[in-house]
Amino acid sequence: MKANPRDVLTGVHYIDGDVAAGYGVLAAGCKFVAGYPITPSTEAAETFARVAPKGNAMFIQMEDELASISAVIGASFAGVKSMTITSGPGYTLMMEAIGFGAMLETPFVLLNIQRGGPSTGVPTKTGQADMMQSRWGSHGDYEIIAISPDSPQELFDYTIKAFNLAEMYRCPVMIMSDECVGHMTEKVVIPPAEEIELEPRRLYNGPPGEYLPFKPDGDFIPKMVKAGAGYNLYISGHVHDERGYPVTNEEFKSVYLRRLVDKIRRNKDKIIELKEENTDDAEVIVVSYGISSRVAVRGIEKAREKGIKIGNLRLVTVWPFPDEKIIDLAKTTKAFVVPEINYGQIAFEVERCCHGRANVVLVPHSGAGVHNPDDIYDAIVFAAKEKKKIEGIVEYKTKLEKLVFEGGFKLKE
Amino acid sequence: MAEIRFAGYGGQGIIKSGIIAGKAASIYDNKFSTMSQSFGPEARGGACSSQLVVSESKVLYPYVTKSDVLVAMSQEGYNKFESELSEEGILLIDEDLVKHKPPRGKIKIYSIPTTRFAEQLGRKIVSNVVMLGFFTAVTNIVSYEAMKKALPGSVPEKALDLNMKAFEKGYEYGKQKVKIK
Amino acid sequence: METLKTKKMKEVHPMEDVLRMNRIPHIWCPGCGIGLAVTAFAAALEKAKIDLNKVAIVSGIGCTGRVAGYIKLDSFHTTHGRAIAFATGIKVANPDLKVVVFSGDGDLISIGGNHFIHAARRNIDMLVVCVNNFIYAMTGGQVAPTTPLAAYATTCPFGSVEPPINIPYLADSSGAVYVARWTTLHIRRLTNSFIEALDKKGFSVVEVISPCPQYYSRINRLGDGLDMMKFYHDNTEIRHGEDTKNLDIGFQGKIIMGKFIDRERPSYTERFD
Amino acid sequence: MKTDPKGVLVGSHYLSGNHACAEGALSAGCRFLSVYPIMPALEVSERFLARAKEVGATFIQMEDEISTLAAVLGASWTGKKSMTVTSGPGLSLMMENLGLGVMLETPCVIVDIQSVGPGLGLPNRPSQGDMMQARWGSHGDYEIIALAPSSPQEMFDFTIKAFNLSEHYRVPVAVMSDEYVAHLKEKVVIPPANKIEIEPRRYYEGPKDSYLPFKRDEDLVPRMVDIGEGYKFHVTGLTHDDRGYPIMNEECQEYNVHPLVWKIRNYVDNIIEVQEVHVEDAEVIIISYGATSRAALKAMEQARNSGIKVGSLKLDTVWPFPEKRVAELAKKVKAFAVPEMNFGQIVLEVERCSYGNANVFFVHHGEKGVENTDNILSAVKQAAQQNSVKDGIIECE
Amino acid sequence: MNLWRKPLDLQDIKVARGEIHIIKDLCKGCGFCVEYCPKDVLEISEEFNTKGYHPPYIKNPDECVECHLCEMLCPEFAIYVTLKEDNNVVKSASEEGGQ
Amino acid sequence: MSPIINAFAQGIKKSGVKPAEVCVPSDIPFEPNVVKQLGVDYFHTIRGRAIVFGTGLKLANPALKVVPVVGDLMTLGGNHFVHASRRNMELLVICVNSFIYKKIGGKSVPSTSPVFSLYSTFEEPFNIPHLGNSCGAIYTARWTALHTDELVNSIAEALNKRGLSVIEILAPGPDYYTGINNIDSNLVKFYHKNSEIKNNEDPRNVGIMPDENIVVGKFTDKERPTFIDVYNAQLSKVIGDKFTPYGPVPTSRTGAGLGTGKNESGGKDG
Repeated sequence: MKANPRDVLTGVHYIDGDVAAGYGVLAAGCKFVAGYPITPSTEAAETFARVAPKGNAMFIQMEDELASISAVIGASFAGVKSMTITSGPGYTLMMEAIGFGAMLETPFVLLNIQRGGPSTGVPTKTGQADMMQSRWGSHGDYEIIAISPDSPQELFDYTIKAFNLAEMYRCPVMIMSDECVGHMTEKVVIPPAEEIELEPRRLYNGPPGEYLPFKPDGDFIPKMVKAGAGYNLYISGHVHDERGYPVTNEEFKSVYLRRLVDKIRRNKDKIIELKEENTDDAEVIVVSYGISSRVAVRGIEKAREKGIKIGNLRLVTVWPFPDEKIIDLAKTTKAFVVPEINYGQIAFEVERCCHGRANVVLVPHSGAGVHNPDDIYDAIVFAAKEKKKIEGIVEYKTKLEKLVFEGGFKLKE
Repeated sequence: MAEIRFAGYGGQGIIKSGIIAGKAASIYDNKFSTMSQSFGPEARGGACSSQLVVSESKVLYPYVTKSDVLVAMSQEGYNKFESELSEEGILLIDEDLVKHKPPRGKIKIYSIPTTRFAEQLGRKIVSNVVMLGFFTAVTNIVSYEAMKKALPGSVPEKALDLNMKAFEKGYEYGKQKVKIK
Repeated sequence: METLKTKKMKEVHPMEDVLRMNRIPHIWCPGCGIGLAVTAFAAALEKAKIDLNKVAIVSGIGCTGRVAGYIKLDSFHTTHGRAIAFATGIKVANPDLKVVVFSGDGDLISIGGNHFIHAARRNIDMLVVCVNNFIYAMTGGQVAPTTPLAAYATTCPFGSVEPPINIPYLADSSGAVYVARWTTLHIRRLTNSFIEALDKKGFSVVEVISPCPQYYSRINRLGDGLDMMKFYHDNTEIRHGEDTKNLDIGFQGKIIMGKFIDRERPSYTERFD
Repeated sequence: MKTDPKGVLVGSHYLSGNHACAEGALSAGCRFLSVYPIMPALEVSERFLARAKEVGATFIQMEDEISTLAAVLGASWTGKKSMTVTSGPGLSLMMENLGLGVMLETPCVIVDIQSVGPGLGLPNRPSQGDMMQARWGSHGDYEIIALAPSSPQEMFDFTIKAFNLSEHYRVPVAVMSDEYVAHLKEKVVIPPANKIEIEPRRYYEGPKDSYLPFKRDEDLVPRMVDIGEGYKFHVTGLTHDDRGYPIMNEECQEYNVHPLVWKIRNYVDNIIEVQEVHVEDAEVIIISYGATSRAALKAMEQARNSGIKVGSLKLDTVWPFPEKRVAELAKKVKAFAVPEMNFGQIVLEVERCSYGNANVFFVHHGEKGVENTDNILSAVKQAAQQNSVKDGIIECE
Repeated sequence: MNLWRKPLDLQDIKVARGEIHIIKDLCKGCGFCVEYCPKDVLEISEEFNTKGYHPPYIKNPDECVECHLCEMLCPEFAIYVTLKEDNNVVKSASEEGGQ
Repeated sequence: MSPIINAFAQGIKKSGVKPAEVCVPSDIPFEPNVVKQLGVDYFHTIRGRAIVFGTGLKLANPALKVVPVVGDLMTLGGNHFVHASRRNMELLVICVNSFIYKKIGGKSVPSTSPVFSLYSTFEEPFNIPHLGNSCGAIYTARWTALHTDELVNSIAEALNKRGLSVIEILAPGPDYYTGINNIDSNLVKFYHKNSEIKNNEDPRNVGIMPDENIVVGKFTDKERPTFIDVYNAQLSKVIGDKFTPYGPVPTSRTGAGLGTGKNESGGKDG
């Protein structure tokens, strides 16, 4: 299905990532956004609020994030594409409902413009420390999809892709961007509507009497209907059977809950998108995502100039994690360097998938800023030189850490 | 490639300056540009800066490492970012608000009373556009025509005339300054 | 302790006993009224004859959420909307303390609305100061539950479509024992209200109507802080004891101020025993 | 320091896990409980409430779980040891204030009686689906401590331990129990107060005007004071310096957050406790925690009887994860079998820490319930026969 | 500390005179003090402070009656008033530095 | 079937609303067969979020009749109730209130289970009609589960109101875990016996007090534009002719339609 020309602001814009995401939401055919103001994601919500009437869409600012996400799940069941926009603390408040959304197999999109944490942290500055949270933040077992764009153009493109994935796999899709990308202004080219491919809601067409809301099709994914269309839906957040009726029997738990994780795990290959560069014969591979992948470019270029065989693996899709890819690369490379704006989250996943075959060097950053590219370069040099296998993650000591903790430094407001 | 830093405090339109110059370079001069911003929680009065990287090819690394131009509209901004300015760089300051040290290396300093000019034009809020005009005249990184095209749509429509005037004022002043130098 | 004389020689502000002067200038914009609410509160603390060591102040998030950081008491800057819940814990765990919650309309009434009504119902002994500037200012001017109908904000670019909440009415119907409203212009009356409320046992609410020149006034073209103060001068009316249901505030409409509720109800800790 | 005898119900009792937990809390000197009722954690608060008056403890039932944890943090700053109990959905709601607790470095205990999730799941069935959430559920970088009791006695002991750890490291500590243990009744021996060692709050003792709420000791843990003592301190959830004043730059972020992580990572050896049985000669080790470890021990016994050399590693402390020990054992054994009541959480950690030296078998309890050892046994058998190390986790049911 | 406004001592016929102190660099130029001074003592100055605002200056120093309204209406804690030492108003005990 | 469900079914019938267009988000478990008999779409949501879930349903498809049935309105979801009332979101909130209180009408309440008491017994419960009224609800009523006829009429009446209506049903028993059929009949009888009907009473006077009888009745019945009304009016005013009003168009074959009906995403539905 093509996008509706009414919703697409075709042309060349010079806008920041938040605004680009706002335009992307409309272009993706989303008709309902509920949000609550939180720095640094508000501009995306504001943008959508401004353009919503154009697409006959509704923006509502709810009383809190708990309300926003529940309204989004409700709207999705009413049959429209819906999303919410937030940042760290708001994201945390949504955790209960994200699990609920996963349980109900609700297609919806969540844009998280990450900031420095924990708690209130640094609202106006960047972070990438919600990555594990996006996967594990709600109670119980579930799987979600998470994408990490690195430029305003990608925020536009991947917002659309996120909606498509959500509809395809009937699950919450997170766009895990960060403040740097959200507040970075660049040229964004919005193509004409006929060049934007959208995934329509997969609706059930049969008679009401036979409809089973959680009976999967061949690819593990059940079809949906719209609320109020006469299907006499029974949808429960409890563990349920194909009819949606709650079950208390443990047998059903392993059958029906299992599908929630399997529908993602078994479709991994179709979902995962990676960007690879020179990884085939690399000594060292930099694994990065979001803004860190742009910062890493400097370090990589410098290392290449010095003759290090360096590969670059950018995780566009962070969850589900590309286990097999890392396992394969670990067999041929010496080490992975993982720069991320946290004290190790995705690095643990890389370490897990290395199976001791390659070293893992983490270049951490506390947040509120991006890496010094020299740190990444130094880490690459270290990784290339190191001959023995090191158990555990090597945490590279950054210039920032040395500055702050080693001698005479005074904090200035 | 040129790396430009605008620094001042919230409320001066520091980020707006970056956007207008970036838009001019990217859309009307057909170069590539990336603008990123850094600000505190305060809407007004907090330290605030924007970074603009203008390049002939796609901007991969989006931040300023050694700035070619530093536009300082506050003392705090000057103090913080002066050391980042390259030895051959250009420093632009609001002369009423910033007192500078003797220049390092081959740094060229151009000063202009933007806030005063803006107040004379009627609204203090256009001081950033005065500075943009000055910036255009002095640095030649972004063309005059592109800047003029970038202004409409970037400032409120009602205030476009005022902004155009402010831009011209800064531009003229800049041209004179360059001549004198 | 420093004597008055040495203080005078250093030329320091007389409120330095209750303010963290080393943190000032504060982050609020020129013409913002939150500073005035703090001034009035600081004045009240000095006059109220209470042991300042036994007062804790809790704020949430937002512009007003920064207040706790500037007042020299045991002070807590907590998560968004949870100031009252945090304060409830303090009060219930140690009933000897006086607890003040100082936060904004978005924080207390929107995301924290549930804690607000429940603390009022339980009649937890605390003073809640709600600075109402009709908008979310810290995040850049989004619609708040107090934004008047048809007023503009960034997330309602075509004018607000939600009727605003009447904070005194909500407090009253939830069970607060002391409810008053003043604007930042009526600074001495506000101070007196603070003193009275600090003395009151039970859930007390003081709403402070405050200008937001940077966002609310700018988006709605209402001038600067001074224009708003002039507006308060011309469009306010004091009606003590007015029925709280008549206290709605329309867009640039008349603001009724005064002390509306002053009653007695057993507080939570009293009932618990 | 010895505990206050007032809260200690000395003697042998026949208690459910939940009741043992309440007794543990009271014995540890917990004097403030804030809850919102949720299955299957109710009995903890009921027991606590029933005993509150005689012990002199305070209890409040809040309007939701968001506020319960906020109230606990507030109460903790008054000097009272405080805790809350909840289950999955409640824990999800607490996540934001868990972050605040980490940022304010507030000692408190959160007891999570896990039931099946996500969403509403099955409120009255056991699960271990919140294990990763406990570690990663709030935004931003932080480390917490999580313990997993497997019996009512351990519910009692670990609750006390949780309070001690939380006071020592000034961090929220989670007791990750589950519905099975919570409702399991067994003998619980409560020793006299002079046998119960508790960690006193680490108070600041210097002059009042030079108190800095986040000035760190050598071990990176700052000292506390109580509200109302005249220190007039400020603390904030924003990134802050030693004074507790917010500073918004990356240097301060590093200064603030780095120790939050490293005050735990540096002391993992002091924090982590595991119980090992027959690991010396084992070919296969079952790694388990909480209720599952009961079945694991049984399965180990059965396997030994049929001649397979099986050992057991029970994780008393799940977070921080005993990386080093697992890595050491991985070099010695053929495989690990990890039974969990979820679809694979801690097993990922085991995979990470085996560094390709041992196979990792994941055992899902499946439909047969936690008591059943068949699945574990068959996994162990399979593991014992597998001679080469395979990539990735091997799942078996 | 007790510097707030007090009822004038009845025996004292002299009107209190105040001395205004302006902490210029804290000022953000909102103009509240100038607008609401009942005696028109203050005026906005032409000079910039370090933040680029125009702070007030004392135009009519002798007019100040120590009403403290500018102090109360300053959102920035940038202005305060003290009682002028050289008049005959009896000082209250608390002002001697006691609590 | 419980008296509440019965009254709900009859209320829908009496109101003339098509059951297929009724959506019931709820935090109380309904039996599947109950839902089947009612013929509505039922969503068992997480605790406290039924109203906001309903807000999403309603805004995404304004043609729906959304009836959140809430086990306990005021604890987790209190804030959502306040704000939905303020917005006048077009929802009928049926609040099955199972508060536990020591005394009613001066008499001790028989057998109250201490478990699941949603308020501590020494705390005063909310006066829900008053709170609703003060926040802007257009219809408030309170009945015990045994005021069957009155309840049916109230539900039928409120289903045809435009705006936020709230009907409080005093029925000890149901909450998040036990289901709507599970009410304690002795206790309801006790409540019924100790209640008095005072229609149109000022909601401020209907608080449930230990020493007084429970006041039941219809307290508020007024008109106010709904959220969508105000939205359409305001946007038409500002944007002018270019604005397409948001809201229902004539319903399609299968029931409620959405928006303008054309170009809507995934519009394969019948």
